[in-house]
Amino acid sequence: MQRPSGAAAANPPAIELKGINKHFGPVHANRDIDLVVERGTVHGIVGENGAGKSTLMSILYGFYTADSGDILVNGLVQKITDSRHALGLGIGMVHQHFMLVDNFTVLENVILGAEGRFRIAPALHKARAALKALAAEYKLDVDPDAIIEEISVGQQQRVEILKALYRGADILILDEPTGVLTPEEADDLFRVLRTLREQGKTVILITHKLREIMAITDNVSVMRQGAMVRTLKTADTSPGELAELMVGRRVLLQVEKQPSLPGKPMLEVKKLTVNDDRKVARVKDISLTVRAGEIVGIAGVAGNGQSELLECIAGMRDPVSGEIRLAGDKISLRGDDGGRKARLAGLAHVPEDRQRMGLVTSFEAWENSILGYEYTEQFGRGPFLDIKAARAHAEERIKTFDVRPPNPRLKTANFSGGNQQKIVLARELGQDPDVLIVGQPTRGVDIGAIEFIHKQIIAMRDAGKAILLVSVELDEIRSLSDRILVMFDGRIVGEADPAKATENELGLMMAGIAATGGETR
Amino acid sequence: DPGLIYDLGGKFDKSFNEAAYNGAERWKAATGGNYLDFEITDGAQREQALRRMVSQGANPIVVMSFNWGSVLPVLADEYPDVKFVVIDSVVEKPNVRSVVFDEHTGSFLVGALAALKSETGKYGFVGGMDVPLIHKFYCGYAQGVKAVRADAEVYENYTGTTPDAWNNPTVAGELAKAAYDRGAEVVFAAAGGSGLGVIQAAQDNNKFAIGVDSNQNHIAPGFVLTSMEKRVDVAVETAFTDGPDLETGLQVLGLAENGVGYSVDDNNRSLLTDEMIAQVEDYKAKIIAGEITVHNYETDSQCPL
Amino acid sequence: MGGTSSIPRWADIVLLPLLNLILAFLISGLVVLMIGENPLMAYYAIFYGAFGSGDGLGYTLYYATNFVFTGLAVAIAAHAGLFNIGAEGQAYVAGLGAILVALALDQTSVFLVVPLAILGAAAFGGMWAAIPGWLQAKRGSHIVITTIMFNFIASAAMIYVLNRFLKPAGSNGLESRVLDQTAWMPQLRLFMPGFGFSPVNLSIVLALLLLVGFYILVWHTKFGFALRTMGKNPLASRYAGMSNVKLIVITMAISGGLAGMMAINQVLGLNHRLVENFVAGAGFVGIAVALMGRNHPVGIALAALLFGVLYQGGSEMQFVMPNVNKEVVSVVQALVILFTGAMEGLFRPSLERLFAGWGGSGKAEAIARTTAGSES
Amino acid sequence: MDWPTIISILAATLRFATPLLLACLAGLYSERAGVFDIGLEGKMLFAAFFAAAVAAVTGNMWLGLLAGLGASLSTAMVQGVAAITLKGNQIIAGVAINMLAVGLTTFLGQSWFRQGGRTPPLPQGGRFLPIQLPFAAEIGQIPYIGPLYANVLSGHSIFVYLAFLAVPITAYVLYRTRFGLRLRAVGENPKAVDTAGIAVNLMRYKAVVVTGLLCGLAGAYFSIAQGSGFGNNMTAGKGYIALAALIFAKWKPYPAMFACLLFGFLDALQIRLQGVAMPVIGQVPVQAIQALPYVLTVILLAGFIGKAVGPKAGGVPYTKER
Ligand SMILES: Nc1ncnc2c1ncn2[C@@H]1O[C@H](COP(=O)(O)OP(=O)(O)OP(=O)(O)O)[C@@H](O)[C@H]1O
Ligand SMILES: Nc1ncnc2c1ncn2[C@@H]1O[C@H](COP(=O)(O)OP(=O)(O)OP(=O)(O)O)[C@@H](O)[C@H]1O
Ligand SMILES: [Mg+2]
Ligand SMILES: [Mg+2]
Repeated sequence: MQRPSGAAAANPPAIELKGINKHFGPVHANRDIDLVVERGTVHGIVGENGAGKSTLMSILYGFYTADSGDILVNGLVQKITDSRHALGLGIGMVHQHFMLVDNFTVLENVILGAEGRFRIAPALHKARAALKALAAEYKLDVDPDAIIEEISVGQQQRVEILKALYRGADILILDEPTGVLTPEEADDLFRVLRTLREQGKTVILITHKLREIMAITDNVSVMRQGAMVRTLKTADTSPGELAELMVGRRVLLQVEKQPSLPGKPMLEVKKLTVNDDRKVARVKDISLTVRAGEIVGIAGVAGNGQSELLECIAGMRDPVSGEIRLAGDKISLRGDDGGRKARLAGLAHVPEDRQRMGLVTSFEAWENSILGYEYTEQFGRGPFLDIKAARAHAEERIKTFDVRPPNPRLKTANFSGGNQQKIVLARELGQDPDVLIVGQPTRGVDIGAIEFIHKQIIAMRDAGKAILLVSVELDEIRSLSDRILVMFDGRIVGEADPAKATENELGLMMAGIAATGGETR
Repeated sequence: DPGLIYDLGGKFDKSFNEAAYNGAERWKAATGGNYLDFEITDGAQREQALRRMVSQGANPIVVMSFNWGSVLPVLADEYPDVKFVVIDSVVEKPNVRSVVFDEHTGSFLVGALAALKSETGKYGFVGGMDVPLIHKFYCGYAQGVKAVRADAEVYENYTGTTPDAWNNPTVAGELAKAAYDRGAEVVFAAAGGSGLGVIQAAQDNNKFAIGVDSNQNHIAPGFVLTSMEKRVDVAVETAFTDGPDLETGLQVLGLAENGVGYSVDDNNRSLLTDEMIAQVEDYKAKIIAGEITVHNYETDSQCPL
Repeated sequence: MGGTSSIPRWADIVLLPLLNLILAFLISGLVVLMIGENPLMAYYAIFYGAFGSGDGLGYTLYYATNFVFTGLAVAIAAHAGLFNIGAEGQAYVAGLGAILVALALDQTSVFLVVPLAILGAAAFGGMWAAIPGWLQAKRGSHIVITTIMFNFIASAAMIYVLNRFLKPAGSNGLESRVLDQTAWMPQLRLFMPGFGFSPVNLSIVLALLLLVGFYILVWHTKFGFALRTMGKNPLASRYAGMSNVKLIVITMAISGGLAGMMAINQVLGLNHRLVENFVAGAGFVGIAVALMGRNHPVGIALAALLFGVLYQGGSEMQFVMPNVNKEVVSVVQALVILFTGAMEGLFRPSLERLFAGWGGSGKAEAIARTTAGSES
Repeated sequence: MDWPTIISILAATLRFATPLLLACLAGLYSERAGVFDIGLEGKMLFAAFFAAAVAAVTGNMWLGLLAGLGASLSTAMVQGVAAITLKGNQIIAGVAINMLAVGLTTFLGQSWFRQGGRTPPLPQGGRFLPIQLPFAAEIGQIPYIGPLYANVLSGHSIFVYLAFLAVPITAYVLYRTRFGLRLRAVGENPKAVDTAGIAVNLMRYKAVVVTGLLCGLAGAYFSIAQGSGFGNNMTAGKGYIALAALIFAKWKPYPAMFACLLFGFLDALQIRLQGVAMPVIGQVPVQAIQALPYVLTVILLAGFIGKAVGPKAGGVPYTKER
């Protein structure tokens, strides 16, 4: 855990990577990457989806091993063969997708891999004490006996950080940590990171949000298509420049749109109450209206019932009570074929989690481009499937939405996150629905794709569609919505005008008036 | 040379098929002759195997079990100059000898012996599967028991419903144990390979089992009261000895012909008193003489008790 | 299985199974050696027995017919992500459906009996599979377990029915009465004497039709699309509004119906009556067939043929080599399943290296992948 | 039903439950580690055969047991290689193992002993005999409770006591030790375990070893304790019932014990009910009674436990490269 004293005198960089290469089968994920991270700094890394950020960090953390290249930690060359080794060198990592065991307690997760002897009781004891201390030091408190799957994402992330600190990490890697956090939670996190920096620890931060880069990093490195484009002092650069370096062209960081001209109510939700799978009420007696030609954004901390609300309106979840009206008339979406009923009623749904719901990743692109609409006559008469028609349709969709690569026969898993999202959008917008409900349209998607997707959504609105948007990205909500509803603990706790409302006004609402910080869910 | 086709369950089922095998081997030992044999593994092979035998010039050909009802008649017509012997079923063709056994009378005798040996008035029966032939055993056994003790109770059990039933000593053993726990001291096993479990149970619980088909007294001397012998071996041996010009038609092997009977040897002699044997011999004589008629389940699929 | 491999499709579908098959046979060869017999002789006996004569070929095809039916049954369920271990029991119960129709109508005409018997078998088999399907869909009870239980229940129920209702009084076999000629499935030897006395019958035509039908159903209908969607990602099919409950129940019904066709080949084609345990393991062989056939009709046809060969050739081998007893065949089968089904990873890496060496295939994906990396 | 009958049913319940419990716990280890195992049946059968074969030849039960454990263990290893290293389909591996076991045991038995695959009955000392607990005879005299001790608790072979001892041990190992913690973690989220610096596949192999050993005990019980000698396919589907019990118990130790006791009881009951006239219905066809355990299993699975969600990573081989 302690770094070699000799090296300490010379004060070498905490991390130095030289000519790192990594292939995944045909994919060249990292191309001779050089990177220097000074001790006691927060170092940002940005890049498009699939640029190779996570891979590079996973190599540094010993999760993957590089095909070639050297890793120097505190000035000494290290062959990092596995994560245990990395931990030994004081490197800790918080992964893009949390590495927690859902049905374990916080404590059990913290000691996993550092249990000591045969019995785990002593380790649990030690960890409990340690967590107390850490909580005091960094204001990172979580209930050590809580089951992971029962605490909020923000808390889960704290557990990840605690895991690293408990193992005495003094180089901390965070891969897209803020993707799922509220502003408060994000601020909390940054506060912790600053404390760490003051203590001379080193932090590497991966994010798609340039605002965060500017806010907290000392240096920032830009990656594109597996290669390291450049490393700059944050002070000497601007979001615009970074964006351009990432994508290779100018990008508009702010969508411009005309004020909306709302028409008649298209989607009306009345006194809707919805349970989750555990039969716990997650949506409590909600009513809302979306008019033709307007985008209504629902802001809120993940896990406050937005998912259940969306799924219910999309017919994937039966409501306990309440009703849903489309274009004025009441519709029932009950039964496990509610999704089809909804589509028949002219309602399209871009799900929150494309990989888990919106796509069959092992299908070819064309198959996914008809998913949910395969029963329509346009894809074959009667019971038969007209594959030609379907592929032609896919061709066209892929063109209009500029999906890369434009190959309907390619396995969907082989498209990057952003392009997978485009396939879903292309499909749902393509059927020219009256109502569109969209969940997390740009989660984990890079700015290049974000720009495009936002344009499409605005275009739908201008075409007079009613759009209900759910996102945990406040920026997104604010830049897209014509009206903002804030959801907390299954209820609409407030409405705001995106033009006027400030970030922390919204933030407070999202945290629930009575709530403290981002803890409540 | 003669040929022999074993039925499902295989050559070494410790009972029916194995008895046939022993008969053939005895003939082989006696005459030094050679014979063809084959174990079928599923119904589809019957016709195939039989034709194979014919084409290899086997004659006469002995086939086992009641499952030949549909195949044999056809082939018998096709090969008029080959002689066939079917055991445990009746096929009326000029070139077929059908051998059936009076399992019911043999079972009657062991039933009587059981009742004479044990006074508890409770007796066990473990069959392999709930099929007509096994009912024939049960029905005769029960009649024998009741002939001695009219008020006696006979526990009728079956090992299973899949082919495993003929090869599941574990369950058969537990069934026997259950009978013993319920007060029975003797359990008659008509369950092929499963029967071994019954004999084992008798040994473990220091009670008695009755073997079946071939003489099983030796398996656990002192615990096998007797065995209801069904001399399939004799039938096969005589068929082989009679050779290609054996006379055909129905052959019913009963007590008189020693086709069935109860076995007494020095493995179990000590378990039986002279009175018991005398008593059973008396029944035997009466049955042969027709003074006692033992009902045959097969005639009407009924068992009047 | 498999995962994203970078070897050409033909190698994946033909070469890999072939290599594994060869390995399986090599090891079985060792087993034969163990009892001091010559493996090559055994292989020859199997091959000659299976193809050497009209009868042999007929038997091979007759067995293959059974396995096509049960193989398709397992495969259709597999496409829906359901593992149907119950084909055995489903075929058994289907036999009841077939025989009831046949017994009732065997005085009429073959053109009436056979079609209705097929429907009867499909109905009974389908029902026997649909129940576990429903339990899975509605109550979430593990279909693997339920279908196994239903196999046991089926055999108990069938014994009961045979004993109490179908067995003619006074007969001593556990079987129904023999059907009248008119209810027999016409055997091929009537048209092609070449098949000698072998029991291969028109059921094989039914099998071929169903193979084609299977292909169309799975890849060219909307139902098939839904089926595959649920199989790959049940959440996606729910999102798409395809009723998973309906899908599961219907798929299982179809699966059971397919298994049921095996009863036609047995009851109307071979025994001409209902015999205790006439399925004799064909249902389980179906699992192997489906696995080896990669759940694709062509593969299933080939795999079914392979097992047909093993069965027929195996029994011939017993004539030629009396010491090689019947179990050898089932050992070979098990090894074939093990190596082709569960150990396909054995040669994959080396093959991948091989093909990567040739450059060849992987490229297309490579380009795709890297371009996919960057949007703009 | 009178008291003695109940006593003997209870005793039979323990005898039937024992192999189920051992197999069920065996399954618990590998499935908690994320390796599905339909092959319990096959491993038991191999163990049963080799245990009996060696015991029959050497007349030494301990050698028999050793052979049984070895056979089951090596089978488990084959399965492990297929499922873990080669990342093959775990269910297929299991199915194949089961078929192989049925064929190979009979085949070897036949070529070694020429008794149609059976082994000869075991000679003296080749078989584990029932153990009488202290004062069984004396306490047995006490009315009612006495027989419970003397005839139900006492008088079983060592395997029975081992099986029930294995339950608290398993619970302890699973929830109180490092091994258990990692085992459960590896079955839920192997990636998390990997990033914590623990070798996932090694963990899974360890689990599979335990599974092999427990299946070995279960198999040996059939042929050299409960029975005396091997009979073809003598496990007769018990491996599948054990699997049902495992799912029924939601992959947890104590519930597993109760599930196995339940299934054991159903078997014992089945055997006692044959030929007995039912109170209301009167004589029930024997097949109905024989099918009872399976029917009830279905009903229980459907009625009570509802959706049983196993370890999340179950059935999925672990790969870093997606
Ligand atoms: N385990 C893997 N197997 C195969 N390909 C992989 C694997 N991990 C990453 N890749 C590919 O390598 C490239 C880099 O992936 P990586 O996750 O490092 O990108 P990223 O910058 O983290 O993207 P994102 O911003 O979406 O997280 C991508 O093309 C990705 O598809
Ligand atoms: N501390 C413990 N000591 C012994 N046994 C335990 C302990 N905790 C749980 N068990 C066993 O597990 C069963 C359920 O406990 P628990 O839910 O904690 O297990 P689990 O590992 O959390 O299961 P899962 O991870 O699937 O939720 C109990 O009935 C008991 O058999
Ligand atoms: Mg990443
Ligand atoms: Mg991302």
